[in-house]
Amino acid sequence: MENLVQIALENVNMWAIMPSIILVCFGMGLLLINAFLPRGATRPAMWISLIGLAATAFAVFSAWGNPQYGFSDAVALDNFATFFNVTFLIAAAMTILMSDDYLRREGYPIGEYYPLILFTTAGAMWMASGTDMMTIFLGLEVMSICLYVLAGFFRGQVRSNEAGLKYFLLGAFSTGFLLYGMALIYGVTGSTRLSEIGVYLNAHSSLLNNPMTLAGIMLLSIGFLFKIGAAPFHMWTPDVYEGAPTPITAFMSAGPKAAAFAAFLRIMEYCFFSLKPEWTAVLWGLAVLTMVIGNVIAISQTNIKRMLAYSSIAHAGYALVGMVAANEIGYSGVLFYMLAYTFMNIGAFAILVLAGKKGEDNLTLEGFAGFGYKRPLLGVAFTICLFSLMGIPPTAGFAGKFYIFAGAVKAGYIWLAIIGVLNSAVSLYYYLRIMVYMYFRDGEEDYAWMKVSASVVVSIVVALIGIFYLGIVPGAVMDMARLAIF
Amino acid sequence: MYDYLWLIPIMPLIGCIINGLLGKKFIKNEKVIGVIATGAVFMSFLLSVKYFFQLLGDPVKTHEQVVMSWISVGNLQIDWGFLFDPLSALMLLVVTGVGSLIHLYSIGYMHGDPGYYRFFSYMNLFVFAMLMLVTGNNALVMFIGWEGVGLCSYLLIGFYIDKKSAGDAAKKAFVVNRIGDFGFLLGLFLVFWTLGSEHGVWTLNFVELAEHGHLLGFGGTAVTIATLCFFLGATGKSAQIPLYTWLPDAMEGPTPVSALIHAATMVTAGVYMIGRMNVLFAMSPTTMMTVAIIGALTAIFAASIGFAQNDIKRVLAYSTVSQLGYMFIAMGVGAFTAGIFHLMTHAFFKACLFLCSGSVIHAMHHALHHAHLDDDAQDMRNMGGLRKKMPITFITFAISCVAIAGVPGLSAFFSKDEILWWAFGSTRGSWYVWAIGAIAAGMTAFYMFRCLYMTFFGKQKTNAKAKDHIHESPLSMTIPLMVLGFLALVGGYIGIPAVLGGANHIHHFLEPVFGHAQEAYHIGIKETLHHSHALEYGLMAVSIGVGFFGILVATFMYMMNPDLPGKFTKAFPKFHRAVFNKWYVDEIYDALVVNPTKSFGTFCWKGFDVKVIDGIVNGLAKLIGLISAGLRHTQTGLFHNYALAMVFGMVVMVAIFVLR
Amino acid sequence: MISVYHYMTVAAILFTIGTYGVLTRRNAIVIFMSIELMLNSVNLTFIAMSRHLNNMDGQIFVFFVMTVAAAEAAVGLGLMIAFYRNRESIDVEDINLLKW
Amino acid sequence: MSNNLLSLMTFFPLVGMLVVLFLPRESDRLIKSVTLVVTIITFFISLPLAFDDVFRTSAAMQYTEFASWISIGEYFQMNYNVGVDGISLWLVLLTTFIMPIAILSTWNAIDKHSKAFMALALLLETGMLGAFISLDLFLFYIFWELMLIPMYFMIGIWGGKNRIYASVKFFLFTALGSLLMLVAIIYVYYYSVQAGVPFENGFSIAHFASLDIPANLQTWLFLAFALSFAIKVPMFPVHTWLPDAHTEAPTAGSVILAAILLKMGTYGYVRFAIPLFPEAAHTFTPFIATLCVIGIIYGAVVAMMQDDVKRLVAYSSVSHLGFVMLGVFAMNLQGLSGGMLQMINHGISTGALFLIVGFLYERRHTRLIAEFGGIAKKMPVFATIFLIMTLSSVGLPGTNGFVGEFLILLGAFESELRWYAVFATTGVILAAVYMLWMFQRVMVGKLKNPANENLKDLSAREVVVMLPLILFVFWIGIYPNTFLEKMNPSLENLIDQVKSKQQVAMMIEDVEQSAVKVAVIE
Repeated sequence: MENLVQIALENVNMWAIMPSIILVCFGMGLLLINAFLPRGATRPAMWISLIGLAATAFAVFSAWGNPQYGFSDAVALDNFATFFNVTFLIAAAMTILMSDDYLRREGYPIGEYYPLILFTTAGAMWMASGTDMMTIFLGLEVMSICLYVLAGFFRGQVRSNEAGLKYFLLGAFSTGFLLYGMALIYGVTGSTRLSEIGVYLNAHSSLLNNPMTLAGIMLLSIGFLFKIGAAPFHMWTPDVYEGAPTPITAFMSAGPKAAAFAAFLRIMEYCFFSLKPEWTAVLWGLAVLTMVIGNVIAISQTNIKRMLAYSSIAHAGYALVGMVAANEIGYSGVLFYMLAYTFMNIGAFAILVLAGKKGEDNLTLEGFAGFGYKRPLLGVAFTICLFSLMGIPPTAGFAGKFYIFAGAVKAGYIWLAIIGVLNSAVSLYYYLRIMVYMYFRDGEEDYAWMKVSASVVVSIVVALIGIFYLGIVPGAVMDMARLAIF
Repeated sequence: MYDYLWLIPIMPLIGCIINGLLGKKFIKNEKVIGVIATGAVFMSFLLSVKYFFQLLGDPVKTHEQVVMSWISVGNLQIDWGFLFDPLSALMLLVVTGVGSLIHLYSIGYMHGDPGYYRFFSYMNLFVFAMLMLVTGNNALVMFIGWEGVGLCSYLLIGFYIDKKSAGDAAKKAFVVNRIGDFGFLLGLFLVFWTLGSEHGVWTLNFVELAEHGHLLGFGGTAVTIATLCFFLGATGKSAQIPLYTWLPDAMEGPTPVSALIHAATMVTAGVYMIGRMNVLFAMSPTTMMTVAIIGALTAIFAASIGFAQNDIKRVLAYSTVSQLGYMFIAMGVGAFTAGIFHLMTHAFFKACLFLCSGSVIHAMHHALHHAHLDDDAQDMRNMGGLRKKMPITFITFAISCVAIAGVPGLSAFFSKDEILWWAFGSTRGSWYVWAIGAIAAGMTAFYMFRCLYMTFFGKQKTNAKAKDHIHESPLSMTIPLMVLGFLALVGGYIGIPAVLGGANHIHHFLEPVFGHAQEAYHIGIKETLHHSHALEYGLMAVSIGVGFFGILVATFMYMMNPDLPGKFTKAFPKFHRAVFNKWYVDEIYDALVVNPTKSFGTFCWKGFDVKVIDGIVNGLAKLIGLISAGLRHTQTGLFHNYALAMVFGMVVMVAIFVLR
Repeated sequence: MISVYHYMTVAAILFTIGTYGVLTRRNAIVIFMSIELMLNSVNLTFIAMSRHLNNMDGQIFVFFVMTVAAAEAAVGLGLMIAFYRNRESIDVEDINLLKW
Repeated sequence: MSNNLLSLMTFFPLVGMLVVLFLPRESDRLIKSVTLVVTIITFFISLPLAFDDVFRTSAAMQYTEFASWISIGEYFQMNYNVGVDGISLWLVLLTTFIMPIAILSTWNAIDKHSKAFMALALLLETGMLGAFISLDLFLFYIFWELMLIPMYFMIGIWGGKNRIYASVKFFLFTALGSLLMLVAIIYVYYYSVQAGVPFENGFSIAHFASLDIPANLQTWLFLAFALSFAIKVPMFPVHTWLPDAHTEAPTAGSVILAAILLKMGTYGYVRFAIPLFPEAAHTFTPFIATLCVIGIIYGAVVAMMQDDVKRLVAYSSVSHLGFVMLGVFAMNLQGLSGGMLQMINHGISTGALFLIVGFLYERRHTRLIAEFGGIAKKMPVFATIFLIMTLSSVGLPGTNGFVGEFLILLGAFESELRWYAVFATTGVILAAVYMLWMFQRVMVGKLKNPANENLKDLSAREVVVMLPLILFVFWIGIYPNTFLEKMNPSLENLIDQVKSKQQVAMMIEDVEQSAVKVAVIE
């Protein structure tokens, strides 16, 4: 018995979960501290959470090239996880930076906001480093539950309530599918460890045609596809993105989505590599559907926040293309794309946060008329983010798309690549429309009410640096993405 | 030897640049401008004369001078090169000689015009281009001149920029010429390509073309098509059927322009070009035949229109077209020398006629202007009896009239007669060409005398108020008249045919240019006719007779019975209207070419571009928009729909995956 | 003899019932209960398979699921209360502001 | 210094842009002057290229620079690989030459947001120069797309009434084509890696050109490239963005668009589409030549009926670039060098015509032909310059237009495109019709519109803008060898390369066919 405990403890290896431990500690500490802070004093909480993220960053970076495995291989802090962890940290940090003034403006200066973001990030990290269905599930739920709260954070605003509730109900529903899928796979293979499942399925090829396996794979996928926002499981995305507080929308579209991709990628590659041709075929269809639906519906949107929500669906579609390619380039393309998307999307949302006016009633296209002249620097920043979202060089968006489509072409999915670029062409239209309003039309709004605080500026500058760094000299990061995949 | 040959064309260019750049702001003085311009051309003339006499005594008759390379791409090597041989020497004399006179004339004629400097600048530019045309040693340099004269013609026809009709005429001239140029270019391409790819001679140089042209083979398809293309170019430039319509309209320009460009020089460029490429043309009997027939038809057709025109310049214009037809008859039947000879005599008498008419118009215009009348200064019905008021003009006009009518002893008699003789007797000729030519000669005599009578004889029909203000033109205008009149009188004596005991100098002079081709392809008077002087005399007599008949009819109708033309008109109203309206050719062209092109353009723009292409593009955008607006409503905001979509997606995915 | 397939069948039926409930019920709390039903069918599957395979993992998983379900319930009910305060309704038909 | 000449030239405007961005927004003159100085310095930086005699003899790339840029293991490799040969030489110089002129033309025309305009113009210059000197397809694509953004804003912000439609149309058309090209670029790259080209070479066009891509594959790849370039050229029937863009763009934008951006398309064919996929290019030659001829005639007849001067000139571009494409696809020395020369010619004369229209527009704020008439009297200097440019556009011998058109038509006539050349030659007639008609309606006749009474003739600045263009009109017209002799070695090399590949392919085809015949007989 003692022996067993010792064996168990030897297998624990706390380093494998060190980043999330730090985050959770900071989060819980912050919860306590909040209790003693006067109401409305959120600034210390912001700083503490930023410090927490910085501390986590150390733990994350130290794991690069130095993989840690723990908990009997239920957790693996390998390069793959680390790459995603960096993405989460950046997303969280940018979100926190843009949130403070926003919360005050909207009348919810509540300190619990920051710990929730930290917990979400921790959950995302578990997802990225989970190598057991249990850890992945746990991470997913930690992340999701925090997000439900964050989406409905403005509890006095019915739109925020609605976003939270919708997200919660549908999220829980999708969790049901995910779990059922996991249960079926467990039933077939007798294990929840990803690598064991893969080995087992590979060894017993008769199971590859077992309806239980196949249904399990699909149900499992649905759980992740829901979080990714792939059609037809995307329907919550626009509503929740629109209703949630803008920084949370930004965060949701980058961090948790990347986490879902991370877990999805790992499960598909670790467990179901034997069925690759089959599931890539399904994902092919979903990728096309997702890109088309996202881009096409975005065209008729007049609320920029909602438009970006649809665009985020489309971007999930592009990233799925990388998964369909299912080769090294495609996978590392997904990694790179998620990082690039984090910069450009959160950068764009940061400007929406500023331009939103109290109550977020200035997010329509009309509201942006003449924005480029009234606020030239912010206008340029927004423009750059939008060009990056379009995928125009030399921005991160282009590099990311190139990476992913290169993977698809290499894998022989020429038509998928063509559909992808055609979708890009469609997407140009609605992104351009924002610029048309910003620069080519004169508006009545004078934006005198706009308060630009240093922290938001930092967040925007980080976004721009990221966009150009990943766009002009993406080599280093692309190479990291290459090294990050299994 | 001929080191300064390049100076001949350059002199007028310098004049053009000086007047063009400095004329308005710095020189201003009309006299100085006129002298610069005239002087420039006159210098060229002097140099041409010098070189001409040098050439006369030179055993080598062909001289080339290459200034520098122009276009050099692979096997296409084009130089800025000049060619001086008897043909270009003669043309140089005509162009610079007549050109200087007309410049001199213009000093007086254009007096007081606000665009004085512009006029002389354009005129000099024209002379430059014309000289490039005649001295170029390859087809491309010639083409520079070819298009250059077209441009100057455009500028000068449209010189009175206030007049819309002038602008229209200018544009028409340019565009119609461009149609000809299209042919010229194709001809160039075909010759260059055929000679090059099949015989390895990549050249556009005239000397080399003359030397190697035979490689194309007598009567070959390529050479026939190429020469027909060239001839299309010639019909444009030289106003032959079917592209003659621009020339009568071109009379909108100032009269010296008409004299220089549309009588003496530019319009003869087509004739010159055929002369220059005589080797190629000689190799294609088909083309030669076409040239002769087109020339004959033009000669008679234009003459017929000349019957009913009342505008003095238009009469002369149609006469020019008709005379050019003569020259093409000559070229077509292989009488190259005769063609060039007629070109020269025509330059004298037609320039003289135009300048006389200019003198008349000038006087009329001043008189009418003085009397504040709006009557048409060019309408012969407003003239009459001017011989007393403008004696010098009258005499020179009359001399030229007699000359053009083919009265023996005057210049045109010799040239025209030689053409008719060749038309009948050449190996490439035939009796019907001769017959048409002879009839046209009679018609020419008729309408020219009609013109003479209406203008200078009879009652003075000018409005009484203006009558007394008509004066003879100043000396600067009458001197050129007199010189040209003199030339029209005696110009023919360099080409008195052997049958009349002449030496036919011009024939011998041009021998080096044309002799080779004529010999090689058996072009000449038929063997059977070689010694039948009687026939030659007989034909001569017929043509003289026809000419006199024309004069008599004109005298009868317009001198003796001035009422007769009116009656005649009434008797055949339709016929008269058709002739008066130039056989409705312009209208036919409008209906067949111009309007369809315009409607096609409108269709392409409003129909195809806007409706079809942009319709598809915008329609696609709209379609996507509609799809978007439709799909948007799938997003109902209702939980149940979303959950259902998920379940539906799940069922489909699982079904596909499991049942695949 | 009740084999693992019977358990599986029951679980599948429960899952379907839960799904059906989610799709048809209008009260958010009932929907949430249906979701709980789905989760419990998963639990049943896990337990059955765990027993069948003689493997503990499934049972551990069930504990996780139950814990998470409890947390979800807490958050979910909180959200519903917040929504109810604003709209005085818990009917999902009333969650309809955000659309198109 | 000379080692990095191209980089210096390309990125100097970018540096200038950063400088301009830090100038105060209100000091309009200062901003414009700085921009002008930057473009002039760029021109001088590029000038040594013009005097380098190496281009006379060598077909190889000169001034090459090479640096590894993005290197992702064996996934892919992009290099900063630039150089100039006879093909790109004059286009580079045209760019640096036109830019100061375009900037100078904005002196009074751009009165709002001049800082933004100047910054965009400089960014655009970097994009254009970069695209011309790129020897790596990926690098080329980056610059190619980079050009889009400034032009989009130029049309959209400083454009006319219908500017939004025009700018979005411009962007969508061009981007759509180039996105498909992107897929093709990636595909060629992986094909080359598969075919054994070391991946370190990246997207090097020299290596791509040495591949033997199977014919059916070439077809698709060529189509992707061709579509992208055809939109940019623009060729019939994807030309409709051009009239809109030109009509709405500000003068400087139109000048740059016409003079340089359109050349990207034709240059793309010469540099990429044809050498990379010679057999497909050969297969499609009749098709493309047909489109060229349609474009020539179509552009001309549509231009004829326009009532807006600028739109007319825009359609004339469709016609002119049809000529260029015809010359390029003739694939012999005359045609190709004519095409290249005509690119420069079109840049000069059409650029100048847009400037001229701009002068009119600045004075009268209208471009409708019907509003003018008879203004030659009021503006004699303007009339002269306008006439020269009109004639250059018409292709009058002695001006630049003639040499280019002549070489193109001769080249086409010598190639298998003989009949196309015959039909294309009718474009020469139509050019005279629409240009002269326009000139006549605008400049001559009676001055009827009282609004034109007070028109001022060109100012000294405006004349200075036009003089260099006039100089080149005649220079190229009279001594084109300056330009031809430096492009010919490269073009000859290109033709050899393409022709030999085409011949090999045809021989293989023949052998296969005869093999089939033999098989059938046996």
